[in-house]
Amino acid sequence: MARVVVDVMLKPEILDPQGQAVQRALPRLGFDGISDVRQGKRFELEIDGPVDDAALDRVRKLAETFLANTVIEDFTVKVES
Amino acid sequence: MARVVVDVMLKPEILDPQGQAVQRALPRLGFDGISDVRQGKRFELEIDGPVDDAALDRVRKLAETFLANTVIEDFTVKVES
Amino acid sequence: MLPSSGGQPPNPRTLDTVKHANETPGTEQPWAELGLKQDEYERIREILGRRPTGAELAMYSVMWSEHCSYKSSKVHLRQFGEKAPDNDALLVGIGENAGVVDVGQGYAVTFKVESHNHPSYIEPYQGAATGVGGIVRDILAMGARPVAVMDPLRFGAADHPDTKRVLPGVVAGIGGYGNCLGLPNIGGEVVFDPCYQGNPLVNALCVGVMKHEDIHLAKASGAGNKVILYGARTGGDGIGGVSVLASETFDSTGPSRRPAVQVGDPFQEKLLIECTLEIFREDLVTGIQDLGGAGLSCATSELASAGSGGMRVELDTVPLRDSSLSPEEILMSESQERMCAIVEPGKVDRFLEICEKWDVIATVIGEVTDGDRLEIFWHGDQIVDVPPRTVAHEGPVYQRPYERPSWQDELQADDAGRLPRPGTPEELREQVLKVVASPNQASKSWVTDQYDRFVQGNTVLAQPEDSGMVRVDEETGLGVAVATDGNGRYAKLDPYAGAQLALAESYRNVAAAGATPLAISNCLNFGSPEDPAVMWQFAEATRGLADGCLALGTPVTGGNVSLYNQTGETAIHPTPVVAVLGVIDDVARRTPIGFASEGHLLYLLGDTREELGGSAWSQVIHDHLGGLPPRVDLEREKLLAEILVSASRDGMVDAAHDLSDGGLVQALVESSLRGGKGARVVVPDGLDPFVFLFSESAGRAVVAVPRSEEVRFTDMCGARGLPAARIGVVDGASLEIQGQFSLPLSELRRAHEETIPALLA
Amino acid sequence: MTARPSPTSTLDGGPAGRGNTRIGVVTFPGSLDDRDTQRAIRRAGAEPVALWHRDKDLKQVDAVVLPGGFSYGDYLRAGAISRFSPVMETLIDQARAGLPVLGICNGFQVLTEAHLLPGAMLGNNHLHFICREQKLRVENAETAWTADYTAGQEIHIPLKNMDGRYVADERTLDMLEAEGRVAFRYLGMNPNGSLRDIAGITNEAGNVVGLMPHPEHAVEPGIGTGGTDGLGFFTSILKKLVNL
Ligand SMILES: Nc1ncnc2c1ncn2[C@@H]1O[C@H](COP(=O)(O)OP(=O)(O)O)[C@@H](O)[C@H]1O
Ligand SMILES: [Mg+2]
Repeated sequence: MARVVVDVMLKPEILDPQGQAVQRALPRLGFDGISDVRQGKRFELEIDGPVDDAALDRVRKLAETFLANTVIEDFTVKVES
Repeated sequence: MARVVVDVMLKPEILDPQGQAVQRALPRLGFDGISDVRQGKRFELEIDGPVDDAALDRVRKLAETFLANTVIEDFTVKVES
Repeated sequence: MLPSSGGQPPNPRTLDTVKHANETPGTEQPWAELGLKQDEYERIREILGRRPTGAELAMYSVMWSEHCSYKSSKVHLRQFGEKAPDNDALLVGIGENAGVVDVGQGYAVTFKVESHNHPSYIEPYQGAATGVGGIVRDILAMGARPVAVMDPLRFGAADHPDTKRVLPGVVAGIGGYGNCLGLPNIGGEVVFDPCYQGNPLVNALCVGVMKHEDIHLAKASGAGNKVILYGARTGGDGIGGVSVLASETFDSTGPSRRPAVQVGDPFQEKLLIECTLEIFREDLVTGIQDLGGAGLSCATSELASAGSGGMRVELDTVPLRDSSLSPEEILMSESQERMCAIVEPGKVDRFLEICEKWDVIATVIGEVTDGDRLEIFWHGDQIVDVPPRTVAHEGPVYQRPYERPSWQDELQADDAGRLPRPGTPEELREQVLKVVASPNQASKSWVTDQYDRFVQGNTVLAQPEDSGMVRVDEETGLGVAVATDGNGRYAKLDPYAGAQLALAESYRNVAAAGATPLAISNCLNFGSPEDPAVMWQFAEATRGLADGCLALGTPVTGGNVSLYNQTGETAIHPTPVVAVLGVIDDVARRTPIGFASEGHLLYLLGDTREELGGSAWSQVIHDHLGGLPPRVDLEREKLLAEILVSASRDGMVDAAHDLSDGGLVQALVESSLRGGKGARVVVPDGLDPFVFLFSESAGRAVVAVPRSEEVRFTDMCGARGLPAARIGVVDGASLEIQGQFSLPLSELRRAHEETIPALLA
Repeated sequence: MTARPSPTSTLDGGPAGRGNTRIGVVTFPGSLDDRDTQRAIRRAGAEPVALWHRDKDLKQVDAVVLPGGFSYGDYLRAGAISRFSPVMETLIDQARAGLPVLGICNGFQVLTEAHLLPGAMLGNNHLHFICREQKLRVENAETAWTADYTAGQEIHIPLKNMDGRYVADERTLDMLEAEGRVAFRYLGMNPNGSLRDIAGITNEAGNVVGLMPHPEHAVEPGIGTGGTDGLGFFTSILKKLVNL
């Protein structure tokens, strides 16, 4: 069994209220030197069987049609070592 | 400027209904072979200045006190290449 | 003040200044891509006496889009003004962000319903969420504190797989945004019909309350006054989104054609509300406008157009989220959660201070001038120089051809009265169960439980009551009630009558709760205006609504038109949604729908005829749509409403429920389940039990009358000429139709409440 | 009582109530039920005092309520950002020293994030916002905020939240049970997947109490769910403070 990770982030041009809220709170917490924060989702999928190209293609398809809404979000798929 | 990523996931013993909902939807979408799904958060922080040990320590502190609630969540910090 | 980041310094080679436009009259311009027609482009050139600059072209194109200019609907909407009933209650009429109604005791109420149909199909959550955000800012801009929202919704077939994607997203979006703003959701609709498959209707309504003296208008006056943009930074999302998206037939095929949808930030909007209310309280603005469709193009041109002078704007001072935006993009961006205010110079500091208190970014971006032009500059270079009225209020007006469709006669001839009816009491019982369990008639609590209906602590009635009601004054108990209704099936059979039936039902719902109907708002959802058949439906519906409002004495205070709701050649059912606002002197006197007191007598008010065209029964049992909708009698509706309001005021009724889709049996089931008490009902002599239970004759309600009030109540109905038939008594734990069947409430509850969760689980 | 819904009337606390017991209500950016809570306090006969998140000053109030809402949009986690506001710095110290504090809904979430109460709040297990009339059992009628109830009493008050699932590790849960610190339990149905049906808890001293349902929305007949089962929270604290 292997783990594939899908990261879903809002597209750069789309407002990210969550990331902004975190960023605005940083100075109050005494953290400076962080110029931007964006918050997204991380999905950890446990895959039965080999993680070959076909399997990754299927995960990519899943990300595109279901995990992310590509109107507003980008995603990346990677195998976790 | 460099990017540091903080991944925050629910501890394994905590129920993750979001991940479960994704998993339950998979057969309907025609995806099988995925035995478990967990959903967490991904924070992308843009750091001014060098990402040295000191900077990473500060991010770790931020994650521990703020980005994650360690009563229920685990986190990892990594520099993105 | 918070820092404002201007855009990029000008690139002299690409910046299309007014000067440059004058020098290069022959430059090719992308007017067609921006949705303008050849003659519209020519007219812009004529107005300006030269070719428009890129920024001017951007402004005209969004402001002259169907969504912003109402170019196809304007000629019909005029009737709402021309046929307006005399009504002292109307303080601000059509044309402002929302109409304002006097509700007494120094209070004024503003309300409006708007559509966010197209974005909600592409991105259900954000599309619906930003729909709520937009209507709330309209209400806020009038000077009011928003106090409640409602959401009339329509989706494709309940069991269609795409409904499973769209509905939960829309509902979560409306809840996610409205709940986060602290606005109770007090009502709405959930309707399923295959005609909405590729075109769900997401309409959103907001109600606001203010004192008369707090009314604010969207106009810029007083040369030297400052123009302040405040709220969220401007980003590249939703450029031309709503306006362009909602202005042509939507083609859902290619992902490449998907235009950007905005992401809403309800937290920012909540801050904007509190900040703006504090600014009103200190009387710091002379004019104010929200930013919605067409963004800054709309706000600046409308403010300037409605005001007395001109306006000068330094566009590079606009705080941006993305510093690479071009001036055209800044003008067209539909970034959410922004407002624009006109402020006297002496009040600017205090204004900015209040914004700072609420962590709201505020920037002086320009000032009112004594000229008559809207002038916009980019790092010192002039890029816009236009007469603002030509952008905002004098857009194109079309007399679109319309024609009664050829199939209308055939549709109306296909009478639902000819459909096979239940032959035995057993069959009747089965059909009752089937109808109350059908998606359209089933309980919507799966949806409405996702909305906060208690926040603000003034909610008197909310779903599943006939109308939503909120208290306005804690001391006197003054309150307002709102209901929204629409029935696309009726409107398809006869758009004129359909619009009046929507009006009548909403009016009746408000009265059933004990409130006196005062005024209306509406959202007209139709297909493409370029189709003469659709245009005929639109013309008929507006005529019906205007005539109906005149007859009922309830003026139209405002509303919204959503056209191009169609997939390919197929338009949705014509769907006029009508919201009626009513007032009640003391909310303690409100009438709920639930049968709660054993022994109270049930009276059916109004006349029951055999009217099954467009009915829930014909849809559920026979999947049929044909014939004529129920007959409209607005004088009767008025009388019924008066009786319902008097009965509530004088404590003669304990419960009241209007009759609409599903007929009497639907009302009996809902009232029994709501109050937890059954009913024993007798079919009046001479009435067919099936017709008695399922006919959808308008102008009816069922009421529960305490025995002690029976004589007083029937005397009142008799004296005023309203038919009132005693049909039974509140009793037991079943719904029993004597001589026909008996249905335990537990069985009815299962049938009524399990449908929607099962479909969406 | 002032009546107009104009925003001024209650945000400054309004005119003094009958008693001179002063109960603070904190407004964070995104607080929603602050004005309703002030109304409930007034109905109980005490004087509500508006507290602002940016002020460390608690204005010498006798008790504090952290109201419901979506402070900071609940964007990171419910209550996570508010917990670091200036007002909380003072509040955390004073609560540890015995100041009565009630956290309702978002306020409860803030109290767990601030570690004034153990455990954490997570998204409802069904993933939806839920708004309903909820039946609760008052398990502990000895806290500062529940003395007007009797142990075992069943009450109905509105529940409305997105992140209402109470979780803590088994050891903490066992400790809470053993020490009688489960103050309220859901009855009828568990609306969000909270462990052991926990609707609210108290700290060891009984001065800090948090719960998800909304007592401030059940204080007037005919409004909201129509009942007045929630008023006891506010009369409890009033009595306690008057009898000190
Ligand atoms: N989307 C919705 N949002 C809020 N309330 C809704 C929604 N849909 C239906 N409701 C409420 O459910 C109840 C029943 O709806 P409906 O049967 O359409 O009412 P009616 O036929 O009396 O107009 C009403 O109180 C209505 O306001
Ligand atoms: Mg009704």
